[in-house]
Amino acid sequence: MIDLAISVGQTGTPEAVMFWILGPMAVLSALAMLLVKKAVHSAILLAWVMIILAIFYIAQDAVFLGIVQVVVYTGAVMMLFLFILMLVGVDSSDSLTETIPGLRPIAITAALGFGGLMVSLISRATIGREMVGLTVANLDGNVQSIAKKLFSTYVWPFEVVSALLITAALGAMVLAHHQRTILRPTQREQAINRFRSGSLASAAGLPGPGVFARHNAVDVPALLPDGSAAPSSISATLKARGDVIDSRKFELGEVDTSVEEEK
Amino acid sequence: MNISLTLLMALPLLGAAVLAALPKTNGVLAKQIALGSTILVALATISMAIGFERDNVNLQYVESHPWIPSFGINYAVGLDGISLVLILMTTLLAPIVVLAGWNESQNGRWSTKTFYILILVLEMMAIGVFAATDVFLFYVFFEAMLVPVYFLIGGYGTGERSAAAVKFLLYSLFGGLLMLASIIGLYVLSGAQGGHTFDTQALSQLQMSSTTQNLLFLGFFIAFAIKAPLWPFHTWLPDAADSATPGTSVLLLGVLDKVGTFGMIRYCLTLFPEATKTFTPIIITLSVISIIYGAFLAIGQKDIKRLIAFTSISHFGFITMGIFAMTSQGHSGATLYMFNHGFSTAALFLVAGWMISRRGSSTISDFGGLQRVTPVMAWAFFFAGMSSLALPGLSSFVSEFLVLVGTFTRYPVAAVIATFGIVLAALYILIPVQRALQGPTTAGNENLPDLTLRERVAIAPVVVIILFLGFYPSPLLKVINPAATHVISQMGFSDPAPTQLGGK
Amino acid sequence: MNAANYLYISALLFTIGAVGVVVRRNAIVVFMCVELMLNAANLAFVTFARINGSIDGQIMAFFTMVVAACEVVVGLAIIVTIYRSRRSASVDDASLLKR
Amino acid sequence: MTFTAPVLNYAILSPMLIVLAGALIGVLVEAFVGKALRPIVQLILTVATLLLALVQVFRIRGSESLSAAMGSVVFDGPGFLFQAAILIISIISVFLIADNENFTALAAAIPGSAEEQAAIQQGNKVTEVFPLTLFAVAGMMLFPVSSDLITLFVALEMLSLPLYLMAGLSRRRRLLSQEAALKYFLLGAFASAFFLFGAAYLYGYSGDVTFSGIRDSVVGGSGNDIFLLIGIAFISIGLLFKVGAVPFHAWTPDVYQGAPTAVTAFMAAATKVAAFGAMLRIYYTIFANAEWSWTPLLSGIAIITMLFGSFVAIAQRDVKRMLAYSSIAHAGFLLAGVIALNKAGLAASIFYLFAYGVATVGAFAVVTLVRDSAGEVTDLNRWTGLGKRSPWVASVFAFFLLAFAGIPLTSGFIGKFSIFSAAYESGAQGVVIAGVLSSAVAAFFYIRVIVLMFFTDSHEDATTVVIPSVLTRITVIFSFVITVALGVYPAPLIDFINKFATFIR
Repeated sequence: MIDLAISVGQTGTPEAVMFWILGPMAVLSALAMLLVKKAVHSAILLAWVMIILAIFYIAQDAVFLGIVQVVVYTGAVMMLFLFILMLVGVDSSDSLTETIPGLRPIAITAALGFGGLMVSLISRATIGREMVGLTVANLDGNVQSIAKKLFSTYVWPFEVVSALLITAALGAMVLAHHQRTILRPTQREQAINRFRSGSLASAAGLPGPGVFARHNAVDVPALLPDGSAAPSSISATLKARGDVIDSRKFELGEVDTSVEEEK
Repeated sequence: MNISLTLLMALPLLGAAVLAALPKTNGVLAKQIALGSTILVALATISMAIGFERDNVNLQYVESHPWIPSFGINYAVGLDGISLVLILMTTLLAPIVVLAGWNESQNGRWSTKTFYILILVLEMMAIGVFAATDVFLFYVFFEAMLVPVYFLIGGYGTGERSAAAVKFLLYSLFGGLLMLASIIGLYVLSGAQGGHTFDTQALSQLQMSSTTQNLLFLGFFIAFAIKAPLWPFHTWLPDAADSATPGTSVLLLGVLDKVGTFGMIRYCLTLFPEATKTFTPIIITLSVISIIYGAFLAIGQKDIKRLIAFTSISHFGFITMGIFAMTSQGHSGATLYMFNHGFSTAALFLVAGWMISRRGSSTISDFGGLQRVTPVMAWAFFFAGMSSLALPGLSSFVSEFLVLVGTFTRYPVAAVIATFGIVLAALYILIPVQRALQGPTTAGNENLPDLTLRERVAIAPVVVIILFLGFYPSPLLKVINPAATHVISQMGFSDPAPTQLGGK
Repeated sequence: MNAANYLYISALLFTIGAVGVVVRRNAIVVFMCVELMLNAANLAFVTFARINGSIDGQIMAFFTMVVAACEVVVGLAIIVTIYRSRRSASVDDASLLKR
Repeated sequence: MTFTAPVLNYAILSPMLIVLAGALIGVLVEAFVGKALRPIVQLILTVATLLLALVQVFRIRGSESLSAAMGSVVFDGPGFLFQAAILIISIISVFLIADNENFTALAAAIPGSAEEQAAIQQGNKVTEVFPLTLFAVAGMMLFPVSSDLITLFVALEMLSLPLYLMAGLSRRRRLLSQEAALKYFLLGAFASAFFLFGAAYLYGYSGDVTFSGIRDSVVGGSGNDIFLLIGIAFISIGLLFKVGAVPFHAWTPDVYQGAPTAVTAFMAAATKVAAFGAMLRIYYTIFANAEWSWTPLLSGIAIITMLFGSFVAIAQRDVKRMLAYSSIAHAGFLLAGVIALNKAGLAASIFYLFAYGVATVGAFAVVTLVRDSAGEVTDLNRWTGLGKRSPWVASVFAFFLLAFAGIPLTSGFIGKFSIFSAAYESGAQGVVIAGVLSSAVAAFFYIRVIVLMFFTDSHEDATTVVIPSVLTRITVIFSFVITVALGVYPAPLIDFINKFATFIR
């Protein structure tokens, strides 16, 4: 690499090779994350950046962090993101909110300014001391030395973080927990209702998708004993998205099996 | 420690508290209580004036308590001749205003008692602003006074009252904030030179570079010039005087605006003598412009209230000129002028107010031949007009003469030009007096009632004071002169030799 | 290779994240960009920990991860709430709050 | 491997521990106390907790410790004052928060749904706001006494997360409220990323995350100035976001407007104390010797913030937005205290924070009182003639506005005077001039509201004012009394602050 004036210490060749392969990859993935249209793709690219970072951590003697990065960040946090994306709708690339009015020019200027700062950092900065490395600090092992500090020097913030976790849990509860305002009918009541509400046709349990049909995919409605399609055998989401396949496609006879929209 | 000044300030506040406890419905009782308290305050002030040692140039009735010690702020009050005269004017005017404007609060947005609470609070703050010897305390009263006046104009005025009130408040606040910057400057300087203080005496000993002094001076001066009001900072006054009730106008022009000229003497001159000398030529010029400009605009006015407002701008030009002439005559004259102007403006505004409320119009041309219909009111208006144009034998003549003489010794050209102001004054007073009073009674004026007993009682003391001081001003001058000479000598000026006066 | 190169990666990622917050409109993507910024800061911490030879930076990065996890919970809860309200109330995507 | 057990000075940590314990009990109350009893139990619990913490803070005043929690917490005079101010403001705000008209009946219900209607009819309450408030208070108390970057960051998040949540719980106009929560959250997270990045560079610069370590590096000048600059810049951005200084103010008006007014009051007042507290500590202790690097920039930001806040406020037609812009202007005034970098500046800032905080809570409390059948009315046009219909409410609000404008005999004036004189003393005359000018501009829109309330005749669709509930009344009266008292006789508080206003390092 061309001489970057900072001298904070050199690393071994294997690490350099690793860096020059993964580093550009991380930046490109991040850029792609910015540019791709679908949120899910962004999420997957972000997960990929995070995995690269985990490798970087391990390469820099932060084994524990590397593992945590994979387990917590990539494993839990990103999965949560994906989960929410699924919940909200995979192809939601529309805006849920106006981003900050008037901040766009400011932020782009700031980004450019930051680029300028980086240039000056590259050309002029010296840390003023040699890279120390973590050999001494990690003498007892990385996890051990982290634990040692975490449970002595940083025990107070560590305890306080627990309050943060409770806050998060409480907050999620407040926003998502439905206190029952209307009593949900019990199974017994439901059964009674079914029998009392006119036709006995609905008295029996409804068939699952594919029952009596020529196809057992979830998007093909079941057929009732009389040959008509059972609307309730298809998920409402599929119906809303118009992804229901007409069972007639798989029908041999002339029975009309088109699905009636419930609404 | 003498607590008479504090007691004097507590009196109107007490009256206000009693009023606040009253039920809303009993308007008459509220008026009576207000009148009673203001008369009490006036009597108390008179007794203090009697006890005042005239030849003692030091502050009297001094009282000082630490208020915010860590900033060096004290609750410090005291009187010299100048502040005594102004407080006397304030407390004498207050009962007159209450009595004269007995029904002024009728058209208000709020109840009668609120009106009088505001008046009493204003009176208390006016006493405080003249008595304060701590710059911070002065500033607090100076700014806080705006609030009751603001509500008096906006709540009980006529016409575009809220716009006028806002204009008044914003102008004054802007000036006040400039002054605040200067006060902060003084505070920091005093901190650098032996401890934070706001004591006027101590502050006048501060060393500062001429640039600093000029800037701080300007901060104070602009605030006072807006208040006074001096051309070109006067534009709020006609609107405010136009919209306010006559009583409020009297307090506004007679008392509140005096804070500006008083502040010039007390703070601009004593705290920044060097800067004063630097800016004097400019200020004298502005004063002369005010005199002539105010007079010319007064001549052109069709509205009687606006006319009086413009005459005041002219009068304030005289006062400022007297102050910055830096002669003891000029100073004494200016102080006396402040006192007299209070009463002559009061007379004008009150009589004009009665005329307007009877006729239902404030346009001069609507009046005519009042002499026949309402002789007492006509005479009162005439008298007030004469007082305003400084007819010899009336009090304002003495002060105007003193100011002109005092200015002439140092700035002859300014004094000569200002003299034209007197000629113009004759015009702006005599034209409306002639139109309104003389000639045949015009339509709409035939059945106007004359002054009631209450109104006569209210105007009588004003007439007496104006006449008495016109012939015999020395009781006041004896109080004012030592103080005025003291200020001048403190600044390192001495009066030009009398021979010069004769020589020119 | 120079160990400071990690810092450039970190700065680049941070800048990309910051730009993303501003230019993207989807709240979830914006939030992911914020996560990218946090990760960039973490990389800087880990690198500095190595340069300075002290473990504190790693601990800070660890705390960041925990805190970020809490933040994700709260943030996603808010986003889901909004999503549900909007969908059902079928309000335009246009902002209700004035600009 | 040896492990030394940590030593915690529980006496000094006790106020925070009390608040945290109260919050935890509050969570348990949610689980075990019946629905009907919950609001009152939570209110009593919260107020008792805060009072107890306040008493405890006062009991430990005067004690100083750098090692209360293994160097994570520094307790000193200013720390005591910040914590006390936060607690007092919180106590005043809690009564407002407890007023049941402010929060949604069921946060999970879709706005306008039958489920929400049922929840309202059953009188449900989101009593979780009480423990959330307590968590936020604990975070706020920790923020200005943190003495390493880790604790500072954790505290920052701890005070922010509950507020993000609470911002979305408005009873009326819930979509607006939820949007405010989202905006607040996204920008807050954005700001904390900046903060964290700055922290990383400070760590890189000094090799230490403790304030004392960083300070030693700054004083010794060992290390790379560019790293220090990046660190200061990014940490500052994070903090300026929190206080709502221009150009990092974009969230303020929207969040102030959208959040439930009670939360806005609490957030506007208490967060400012906490954020400026931390800011003052950071700038006065660790960055003091690198003054050259940040004073010019911060002065510029202060000037822009004052002027921008004042000018934009003029154009606002919504009272909450107007107060939001006014709070931006006040953040500018407070920055003048940070720039002053002297003892007077510190004392003045603390006084200003407290005075402004109390007045803010009071003003927003009044805003909650002005209602019509659909809830709060924040459109200024509909405040016309309020002085006629509800003279007391209007007068009190006018008084708070005068306090914001800094008219003498209100606490705002003393605050403005002291902070400007401190800035002037340190040679920042430009900031003082800008401050004075923007005060003049600001006076304009405060007075405009007074004109609307008192001098304008009311329209047909006159706003009605409900009789203030006892709880809101407590908030208003407390704030009013404090604002008057601090305006007329501030000496005791100023002396008290002066006695304690010295950072230990």
